[in-house]
Amino acid sequence: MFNSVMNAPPFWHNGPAPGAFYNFPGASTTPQDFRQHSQAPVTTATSIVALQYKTGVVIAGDMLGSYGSLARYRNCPRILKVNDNIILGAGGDYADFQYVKDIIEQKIIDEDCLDDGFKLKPKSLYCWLTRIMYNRRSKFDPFWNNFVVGGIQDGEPFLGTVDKLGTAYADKIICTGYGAYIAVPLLRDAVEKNPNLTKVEARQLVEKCMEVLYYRDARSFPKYQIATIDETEGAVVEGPIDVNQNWNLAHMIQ
Amino acid sequence: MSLVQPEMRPHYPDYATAPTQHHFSPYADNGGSVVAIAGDDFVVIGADTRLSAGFSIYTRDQNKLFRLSDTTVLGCSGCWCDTLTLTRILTARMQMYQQEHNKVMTTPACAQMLSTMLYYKRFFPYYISNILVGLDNEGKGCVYSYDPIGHCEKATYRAGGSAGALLQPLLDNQIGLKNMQNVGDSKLSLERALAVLKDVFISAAERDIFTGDSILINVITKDGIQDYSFQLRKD
Amino acid sequence: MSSIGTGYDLSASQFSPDGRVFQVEYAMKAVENSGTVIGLRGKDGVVLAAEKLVMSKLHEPGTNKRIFNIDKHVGMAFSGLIADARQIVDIARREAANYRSQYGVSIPLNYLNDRVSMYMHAYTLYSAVRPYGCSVILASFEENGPLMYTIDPSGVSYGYHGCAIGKAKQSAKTEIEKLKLRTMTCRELVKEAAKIIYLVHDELKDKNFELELSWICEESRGVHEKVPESVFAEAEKAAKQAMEADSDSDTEDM
Amino acid sequence: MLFSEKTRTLDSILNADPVDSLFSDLLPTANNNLARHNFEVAPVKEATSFVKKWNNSCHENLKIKFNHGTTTLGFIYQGGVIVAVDSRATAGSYIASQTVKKVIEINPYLLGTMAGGAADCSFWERQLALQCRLHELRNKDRISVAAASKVLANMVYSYKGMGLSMGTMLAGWDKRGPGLYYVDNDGTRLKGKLFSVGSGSTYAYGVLDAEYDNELHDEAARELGRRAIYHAAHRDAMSGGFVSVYHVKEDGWEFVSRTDVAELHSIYKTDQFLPVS
Amino acid sequence: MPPVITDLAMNTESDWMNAAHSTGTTIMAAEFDGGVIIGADSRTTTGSYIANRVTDKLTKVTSHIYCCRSGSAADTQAIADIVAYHLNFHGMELGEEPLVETGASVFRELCYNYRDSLMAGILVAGWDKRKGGQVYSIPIGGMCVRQQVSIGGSGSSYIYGFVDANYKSNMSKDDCVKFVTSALALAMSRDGSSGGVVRLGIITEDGIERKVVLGNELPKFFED
Amino acid sequence: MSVLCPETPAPGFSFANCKRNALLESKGFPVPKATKTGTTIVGIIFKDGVILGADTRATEDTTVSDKNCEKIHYLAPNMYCCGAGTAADTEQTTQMISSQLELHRLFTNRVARVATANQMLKQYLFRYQGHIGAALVLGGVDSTGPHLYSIYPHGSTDKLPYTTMGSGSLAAMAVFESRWNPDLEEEEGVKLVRDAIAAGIFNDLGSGSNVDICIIRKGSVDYRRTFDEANKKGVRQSSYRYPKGTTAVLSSKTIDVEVVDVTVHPIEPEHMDTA
Repeated sequence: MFNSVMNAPPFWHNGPAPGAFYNFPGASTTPQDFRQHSQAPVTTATSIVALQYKTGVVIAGDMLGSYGSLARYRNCPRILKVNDNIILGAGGDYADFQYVKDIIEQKIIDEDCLDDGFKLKPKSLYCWLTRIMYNRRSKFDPFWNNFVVGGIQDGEPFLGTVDKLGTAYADKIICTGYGAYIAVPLLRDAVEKNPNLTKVEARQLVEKCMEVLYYRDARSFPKYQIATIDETEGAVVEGPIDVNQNWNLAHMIQ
Repeated sequence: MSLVQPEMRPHYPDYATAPTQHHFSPYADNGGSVVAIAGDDFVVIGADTRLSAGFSIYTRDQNKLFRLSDTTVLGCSGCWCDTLTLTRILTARMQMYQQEHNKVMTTPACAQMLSTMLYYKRFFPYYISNILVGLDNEGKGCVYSYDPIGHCEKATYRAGGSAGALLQPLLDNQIGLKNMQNVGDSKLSLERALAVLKDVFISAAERDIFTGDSILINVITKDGIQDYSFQLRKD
Repeated sequence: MSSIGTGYDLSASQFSPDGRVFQVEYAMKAVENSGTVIGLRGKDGVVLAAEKLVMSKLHEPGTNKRIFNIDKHVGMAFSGLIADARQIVDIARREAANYRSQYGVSIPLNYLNDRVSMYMHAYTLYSAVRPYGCSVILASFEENGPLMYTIDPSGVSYGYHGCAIGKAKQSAKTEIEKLKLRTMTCRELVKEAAKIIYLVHDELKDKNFELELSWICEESRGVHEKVPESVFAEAEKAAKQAMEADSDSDTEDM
Repeated sequence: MLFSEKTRTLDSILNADPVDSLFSDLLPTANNNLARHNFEVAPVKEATSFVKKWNNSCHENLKIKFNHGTTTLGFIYQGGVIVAVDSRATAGSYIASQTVKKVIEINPYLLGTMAGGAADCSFWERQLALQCRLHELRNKDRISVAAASKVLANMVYSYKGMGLSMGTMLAGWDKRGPGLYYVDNDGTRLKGKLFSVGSGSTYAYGVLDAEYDNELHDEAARELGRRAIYHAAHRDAMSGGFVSVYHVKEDGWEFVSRTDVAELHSIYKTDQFLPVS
Repeated sequence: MPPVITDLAMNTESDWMNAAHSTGTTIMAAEFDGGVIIGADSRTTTGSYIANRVTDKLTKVTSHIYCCRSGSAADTQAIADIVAYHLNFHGMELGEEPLVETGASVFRELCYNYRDSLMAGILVAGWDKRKGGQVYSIPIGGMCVRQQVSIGGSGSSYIYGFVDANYKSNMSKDDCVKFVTSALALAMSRDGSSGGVVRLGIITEDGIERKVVLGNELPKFFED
Repeated sequence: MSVLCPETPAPGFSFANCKRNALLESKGFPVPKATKTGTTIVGIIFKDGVILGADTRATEDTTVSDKNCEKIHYLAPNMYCCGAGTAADTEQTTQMISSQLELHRLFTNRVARVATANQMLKQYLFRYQGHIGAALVLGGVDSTGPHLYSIYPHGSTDKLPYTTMGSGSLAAMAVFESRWNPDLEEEEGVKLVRDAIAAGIFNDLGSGSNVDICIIRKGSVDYRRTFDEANKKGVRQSSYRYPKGTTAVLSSKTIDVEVVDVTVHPIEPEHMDTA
């Protein structure tokens, strides 16, 4: 008898327990398990350098997976050929990149299975990426990456990027990480002087950027991949290529 | 007491014993300013095309004016990822409205919808300064400005975004003719509005580091929307 | 077929006194009403060929494909009810996609074959459902060489070097047995397959048909794809010539 | 369970499909009696204080500033109900606007005022207008001021503690005569004859308490309301712009005047605070 | 305990704006038959931006005593300047070259007494008449210990194994140079905060001989 | 404190308010933070000396406060120093060291060495543990040849043939790393420095306006203020002059002045003291 009284529902039975989360009648998504999972990057990849030239796009990125300051994994390709008209580069958390890469590859397989002649275009992948990045950002469980999508869209070169918040934009020059501070000034200066670069000129410019980045970015590595895509030669991913280094400066310190 | 309190110590990432905590922030401020001026039978809206993050420039020609219909344009600045999402949902809602009611949403209706849509995110707001402009049902120019959670206000002129606080007083004086005697109340002409719009952006580019490169201007009249572009300083 | 009409053939869950499950046999009958499909497994790959009967001249060419991609390295051809077969195609694709997402590698064909067989077999045990009215040929080409399986509506599957299902499966099989499949390359097999389809095609009953050819071999780098235009035209020409030579001299053995 | 079925659910957890979250914003809210809203809440532990964190985040330009309205008053007297408001909205220290309409015309017999969060007030009072209209349609009779204020209080109460900021007065005329209620975001609901709400309310109370008398004639009562808001606008930095005065009588409310504070300043300055009546 | 940084608004790349100028560093000193070899990489960083890719971390204290600096660039430069001043003065008082041990203890004196406001890990190495080639390690915290071979800086954690496996006492000069160069090259390829060129110093009775091994001429190891 | 001779405050920093400020901060008063100003400053060594470069934009957080400020400070006839970081700190620090160098010159009767200035600056900054937010590029030519130092707020210095500092330093360093080589001619050197500063101006939001350059050769200096006006203000279309009578006259009062007497005394122009 005694405990039955105790078991009577307390007067304030559906109110919030002290400190507990108040479930709102209106709110549709009462988040049940929101373990504090706004995650942090562990194994990270550094800058991506991308440039649009007259007839196509070139994307470059080194092959390093840094584990904090430890150059732990020195053979991590992060530029892939999605299909004949899209190349994709990624920086940031390598685990997130692999997860998204698998989803994209399965998308391509599904598309090939349909075999209906339609091929995924750069802008569609760019838009799809923006949406999934924004959705994960809104769940406070972001993919901690910058993606750079390059390709040929209806005969025109396309270059766009998405970051971990879902901030997306397209431009002729796109570099992420330290590239935004070091490579972009060089590329903008070059493009200003010669707006329609040839493929060879574009490649040389990007290779010079990879050299300067190796000098100044403490999380870079002197081996990188370079991908180019244009109508004539399609999508080609080359690598690993070595940075040509010049250290004569060391002798000039009295 | 040693001059250097512990927490004031300089930060050496390589020798940090405690793990660095990455606090994920869903927001970013990508800068940009929007100015809109309405006349009797026209409305002009201009936005700069610089998309920035921190101290670096993402791109110098990003269009921040979204054409929702032939008589309505929305100018956004602030967090660019929110802007992309909000404008995508807005266009979808406009399309649903058109398919459901077989008529294009009018500017006032669009303004009210935007207000409620922003308010639905009251507890996880879109960090955007919106300015919606268009011709209302009688063809008169109108400007609606919003705070991040949807407080909507109709006006004849408005400046918003990073240089908003810089430009609003200038517009108050030049368009609102505030604090001025015997200036008469001549009708605001399209040429005057365009001239003032360009000039205020020149001043904004001088003093606000997030505004520059160039501006895109949409002029909305009953015969449709014209685009103009105007270069600003690039530093 | 002694117990026809005595009520034992109404559900797949019932045996007839002489130990037969009529629903399954009827299903196999249904398979034989549709166009012939053959699979030839050679030294360096597998060729699938389908005789797609065109029911009316009004049909757009190329509709209702009979050969599908399941994954990059797996192709499937079927004969029988098209709608049933599409369901099997979808199941096979999902199995392949799940396997890749779980185990990171492409699905081995024997594993896929077991999964699909079990699935089709499940529909022959209960009265509430009817068996699938189609037989499917699965083909793939992996490190350990080409593989081919055929699954009947009963859920029974066999590995084959050469197989045929559908309308003229018997005459097709006799033709296939003549070929020395183990030593022939896909290039040769494509022509042979086309010849057999043209040969077994019954001009009188089914006026018009479309030949559908696909292969998966070294030349296609292990990817199941429609036979390239040039190879297709060459095979069809050879088949047609064989038909004329055959009808003029009438002496060659059938 | 077939292999594929099990893993299928695993994939759906991924929820990488962008479409469904897009739809959750799209579906117009089903409007049954208590408005169902799907507010999107930030999926973090302390969701309730999430917005507060961004109101005063340490980064100046990343601070999310909402417009706040500031001085409103209402009082009942023999001639009905006087409602007077200012028109300034501030976002942090920046004057976002000087021309905000802070009296929300719910229906010809009912007025609501806005103080605190501008967006909060205008949204919820628009919802209230909707409920009042439904009430009229259902009961073939205008809603009483008491009932309207109760509806607003209940609506706001379900979001208690989530950071809404709203101090509103409902003034109107119904069968019981003139009605004036104060409702705020904590769910407080008070019936009264005289209220002033907002950061400038103390200044307004000063003037009101000195001059209020139930027997004031209409003109004097209107002048008192205008004068009280003028003084609040003069002294309180967060108030200013225009003084708008409404007068609710038996046959509904009537818009009296909208005068610039600067103008009032030049008028009142000359006559050195002559007694109002 | 250095503060936990909250990069609320700034993304990780702009750490170079608020991180202090630090020598991430791999430094090393080893005794050999006849003297000591000292070596260091040449990278100083602010955050993960390389402020100077050709730094000289081998700092002269006296003609026969050098120190290898790691940790805060400002702290180690200041300490080295002060110690150099003291020892030169002391040398004049003694009328002969100061002992390596004395140099080490002056370093320890500074590093210990200001331990809560300094971030400096220093190797002191040199040659003197009494004990020949000596190496002293003075890590953060200000202790001091003599070792035959000693490594320091953020890159050192990757080459403890290599050093333990390959160091032999009384190695020839050339073997010891090869050993130190290989150790530093291994650390530089694994530690993001070390890199650039290898700077060496061979200190014997006749003073110091300096050498530089350029970045692209470093010994190559397994790179995958 | 007697009124007659007010106590002259002790020179240098006063820490009187430190305790009070700490107390206020603990009570939640927002601390006025010293604004982190952006900047691009660079220096290179060329064949016969040093070339320093700087932009001319001073910012208060995200608003431009000075569109043409001087960031290249005079230290000595043979030595100049560019400053980035907190403007007040760079200004005061360079002026203090400049006067110290002058005293040093009088004391030793020798042209000051760049290494001396470097040592003075580094020890001064180290003493204040980085609270003096001055990041400097020090360049000069002395008896031992051209020298270039970069000095960090915490007191560490690098000696390099080319260096950059400030929020635009990465953009400028990219230009140097891709085009610098030893023994540049003066003309090439000036162009390289101009391009490096321009990279900072156009890519970094903290830097802007014009390029200042200072060429220091053995025995001669060429300080070109506004060497390149990289950005011009847009030309406004309409004029914003207000016609007479625009501003309201709230009240007016006239006070009439009676003239008492008139005396005139001429002043000859002083000629320059060129002694």
